[in-house]
Amino acid sequence: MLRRPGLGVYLLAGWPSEKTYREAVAGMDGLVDFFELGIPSPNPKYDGPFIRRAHREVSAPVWDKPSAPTYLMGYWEDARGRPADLFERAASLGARGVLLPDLLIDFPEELDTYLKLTREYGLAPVFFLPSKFPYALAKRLAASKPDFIYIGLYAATGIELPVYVERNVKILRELAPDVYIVAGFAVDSPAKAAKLVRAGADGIVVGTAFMRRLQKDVREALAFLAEVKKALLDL
Amino acid sequence: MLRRPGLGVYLLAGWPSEKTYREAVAGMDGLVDFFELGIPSPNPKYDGPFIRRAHREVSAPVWDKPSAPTYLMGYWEDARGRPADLFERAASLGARGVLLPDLLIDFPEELDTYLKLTREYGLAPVFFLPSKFPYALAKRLAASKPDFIYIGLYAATGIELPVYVERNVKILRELAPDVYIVAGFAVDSPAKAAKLVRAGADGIVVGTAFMRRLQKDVREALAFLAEVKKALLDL
Amino acid sequence: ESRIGLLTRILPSALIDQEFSAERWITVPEEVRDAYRRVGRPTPLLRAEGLERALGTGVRIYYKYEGVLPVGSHKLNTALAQAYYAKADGAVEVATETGAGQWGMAVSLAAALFGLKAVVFMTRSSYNSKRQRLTFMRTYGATVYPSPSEVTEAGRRHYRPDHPGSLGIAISEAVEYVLSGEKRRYLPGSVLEFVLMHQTVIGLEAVRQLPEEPDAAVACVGGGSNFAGFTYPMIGMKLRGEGFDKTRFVAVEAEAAPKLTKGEYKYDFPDAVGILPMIKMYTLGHDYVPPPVHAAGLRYHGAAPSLSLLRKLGIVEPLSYPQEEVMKAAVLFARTEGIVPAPESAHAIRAVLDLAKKLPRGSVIAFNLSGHGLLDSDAYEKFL
Amino acid sequence: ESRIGLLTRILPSALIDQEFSAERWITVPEEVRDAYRRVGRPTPLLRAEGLERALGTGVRIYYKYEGVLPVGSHKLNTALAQAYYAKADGAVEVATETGAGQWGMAVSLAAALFGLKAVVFMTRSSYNSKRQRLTFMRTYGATVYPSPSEVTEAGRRHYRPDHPGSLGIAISEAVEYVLSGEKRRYLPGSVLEFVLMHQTVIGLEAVRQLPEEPDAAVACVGGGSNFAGFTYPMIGMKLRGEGFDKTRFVAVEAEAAPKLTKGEYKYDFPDAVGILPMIKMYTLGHDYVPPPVHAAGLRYHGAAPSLSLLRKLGIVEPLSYPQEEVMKAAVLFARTEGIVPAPESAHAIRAVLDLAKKLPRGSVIAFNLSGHGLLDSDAYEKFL
Repeated sequence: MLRRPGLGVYLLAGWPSEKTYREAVAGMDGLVDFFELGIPSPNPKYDGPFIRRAHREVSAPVWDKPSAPTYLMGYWEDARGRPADLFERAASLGARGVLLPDLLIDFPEELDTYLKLTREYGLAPVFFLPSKFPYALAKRLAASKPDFIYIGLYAATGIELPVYVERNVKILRELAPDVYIVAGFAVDSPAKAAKLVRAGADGIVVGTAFMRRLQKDVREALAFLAEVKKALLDL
Repeated sequence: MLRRPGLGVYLLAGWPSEKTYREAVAGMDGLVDFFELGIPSPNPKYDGPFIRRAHREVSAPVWDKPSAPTYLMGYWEDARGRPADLFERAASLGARGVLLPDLLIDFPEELDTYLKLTREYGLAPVFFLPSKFPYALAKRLAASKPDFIYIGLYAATGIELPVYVERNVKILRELAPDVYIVAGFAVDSPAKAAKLVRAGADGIVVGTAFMRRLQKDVREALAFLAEVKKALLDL
Repeated sequence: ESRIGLLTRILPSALIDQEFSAERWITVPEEVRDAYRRVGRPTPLLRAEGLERALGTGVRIYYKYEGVLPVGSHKLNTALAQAYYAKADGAVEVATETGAGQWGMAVSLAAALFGLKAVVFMTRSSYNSKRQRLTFMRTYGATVYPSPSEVTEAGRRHYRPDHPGSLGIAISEAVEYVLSGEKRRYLPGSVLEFVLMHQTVIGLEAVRQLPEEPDAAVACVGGGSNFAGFTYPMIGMKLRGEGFDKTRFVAVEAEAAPKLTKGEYKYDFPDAVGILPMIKMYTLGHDYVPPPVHAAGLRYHGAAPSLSLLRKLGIVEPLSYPQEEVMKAAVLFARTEGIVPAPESAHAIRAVLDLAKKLPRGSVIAFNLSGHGLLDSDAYEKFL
Repeated sequence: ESRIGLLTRILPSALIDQEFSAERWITVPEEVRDAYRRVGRPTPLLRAEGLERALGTGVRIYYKYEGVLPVGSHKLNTALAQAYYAKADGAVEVATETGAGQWGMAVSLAAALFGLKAVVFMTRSSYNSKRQRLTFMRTYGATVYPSPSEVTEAGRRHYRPDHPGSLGIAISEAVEYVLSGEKRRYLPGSVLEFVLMHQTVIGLEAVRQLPEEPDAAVACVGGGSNFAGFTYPMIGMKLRGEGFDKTRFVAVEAEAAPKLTKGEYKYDFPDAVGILPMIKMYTLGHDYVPPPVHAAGLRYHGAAPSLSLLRKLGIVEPLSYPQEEVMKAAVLFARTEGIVPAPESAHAIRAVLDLAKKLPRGSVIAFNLSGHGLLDSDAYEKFL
């Protein structure tokens, strides 16, 4: 089980450089409760401009898995031809599951395939829902006892919109009372992280805000994570 | 009081000729119950084509009054400049009243003048109403205890239209239960005369149908009146 | 043949009976009630909250809105009744004339709904310039001829390709068309009393819908049918002592055709060429031509006989306004109430603005919005 | 700046929240409800008795009629909501783009009713040919620029007096206009989810008004807002097991823009030039141009994301018809029901005719008549 409240971090495998990436992973040991390990994609469609650019900057991914629970994150669209490869990589890396943000939005008919592959490779199911989702789907996902359901708070990573996100988290909480809920997209401050947990999230994921700092200075990035972690522990 | 049911005839003073007119008047003695004696008019606006032409054909009116009750009939419009002259003529002829078909339609504001002149010259009021009339007006006229109210069944004399005239007579009957009601315009058969009396009229007036015959032959015209009279007496 | 006699050969017979009926109430046939229901009757009675706020005079304003009818105006009320009676006479075809096309559109739809063929003679100038209503008449299945046409004697007498036509010629053509075939009837859109009577469905509904009796009831006057339709039921109640005792009745006409305010009360022809019987009315003369710049409707030279009499007796008060002021009122109404009014109906609105300023706070005005102006963009384009 | 980020600077903020809200029910603000009431909501649900008789298939047909709204179509439902939220953001001006003018007219009226100024960029070819809607936008007080115009950078880039314009350029102009001044908001008329949600007022009313649950619920699809507005409340009930379990949902598009029947399910731009964020939808490509002879509306290249998903999942069945057949159905409807339908709405009618023939006697069909065609006489004139 993931820690409650939990701090999650989105990493893009091998970014911004092999060296910095390895430093960061090492520095987060004991600080970060779980990881989403992004697979560089030619079309990271749910990402904002910053992470989009990052995807293009990765020349050689580094598949170092942190010690904390880790989930591979990619797009079903990219894996579509041979989805088993993705699950196999996750299993071989020791990841706990594969998160596919476009699965239920663009390929809802592939849910059963996903569950089957997950079972076959001994992984745990994890799901991504956008902020607006069918209630029946949320209940169905909850029933499959996933490690977590990730709710994307906005339309794309790193871009805050005037949306009352706590309300959406609360609604998902009511529909999936026993599921670990992760909230992410544009979580850029300790205060915001705390607000989301108060609204019902079990964990939050920091992506763009962490990567912006990481690009400048590993220590600054780790310090930011520590602040967020403190805010969560203080709750 | 006028006889019930009563046969009335419309005469145009001196038409079609002095001689025929005099013969007709003499022949109607004892047959006809009351007369409307028409004054030739330059604009006999409520008359159909036949009587219109007759008005133009009278060169010298003949003012022989029949022995039965007689009412002078003219247009207020023609008398407008000096209305008293008309009433004076009626009085001097021994007529019982003056019938002005356009009074209440075109000059409703002159009703009081009419009543005043009628009183001054010792005449009885008589009124003309079209087939569509204000109920309040009918009641007001009835209250002035006229010799009769004449209901014009159609839009003009001598022209039958697809109108349910008995209904209109019945309505006037209900509004003026004690008043002698005369029905006229296009009464062209004994059967029609009887129908109108059955609907509630006390008397009917024959005009165009009589004059058409009179123009050809006095005896035919009188025979027609006798038939109408018989139909009324048989009721 | 007399003009009156002619009527019996061209009009549905029940309409002639209605014209001369002494009945206070004439029952609407079940089939006509059904047609009314299907086209959207009862029409709504609305409160002009936006206009009231814009005026800020503390006067409450209500309006009956006939524009929800599919042809966009009240004309359909009598067209449906007339088409029904034509069918009852065994007719399979109805004919009429039209200028700008409102009446032609109403007849075309009424004929379609009762399974009759409609033939419309449209003045050629309108035929060329008012393409929208022409198109919709055809959409409803009507045959539309530009008048003067080549299909009648009367048309051929005047026919030239560039003849603008006139309502008089178009009436002659429609009448001739009806007389020259079997099972045809002529449907008149103008001042006959039965036309006014059919329109009283407006006022009868309004009397039930109005939450309070108005201090003034207002409608515009072309020939009088929309005014009569809205107010006669109230005027009747007032004269019979059954209500509306404090209500004034205001008839609003175009300054371009000011028969009630400046006309003469006399016998005149209802049509421009003297085919139909003369009637006693306020008139500017049957050959009256409104100023050519006038685009806001209500161009007719006379007012219906009963309306003329009511005005003569002082029961109805006439007002007239120039086109410019009327269109200004129309625009204010569109912006505050949302409905683009027909320029004709906007005459009533203009009078309402005046009354709302003159009447004490707490007064109530009701008016008839006889149609919308979505097919009258030309009048608005000229004005804006 | 990202396309999504741009939205926060141009759209009323409440609308962005609605776009991403997980709430099943979003309350209509009192002021919007009030505006709905004033413009004539609830709109009527009618039984198509005349059409039923003409078909003689023993199928009962009901339709919800949005044409009674003053602008003649359903577009006003979201325009009023959007204008309200713009005002709530402190805006004093709203801007948008329009092609044929339906959306421009709706925004112009909505702005007038909420006391806002409206600025509309209208494609120059429509500006020159669709004078009626242009005139009515101005009647409502809007400032209308032919696009490309000289008032924005984007316009000046393309400006030539004879440039026909495009919706893409017009959108760029409206967005630039909003960004270049204070207290301005951009109001989108197309496929965004909040637009669809605002339109559900149609279906929510229909659910209450329908005397029986239909075997098929039908509406046409341009971007999807009228279809969604009519059917989503029923689809929601069906998916939640609250009713409408036997109802099929039929989305009818023009064969000239057959995204649901022949398009691809993919990410594409909702606008022709790629200013707005991409969305996942059935699309013909954002640069798709329908055949030039096509005059019957529904020219949009894509279908709203939620509608696309429902179609993908088989909950919504798509159909498409060619213009000629659609206009034939429109004329039949006008002649039997009296209402001249908007050519767009006539697509739904066309599908209803097919369904009425295929379904067993006693079946029930309900469809949305999203507007009248009184401002579309050109489409009828071409067809007749």
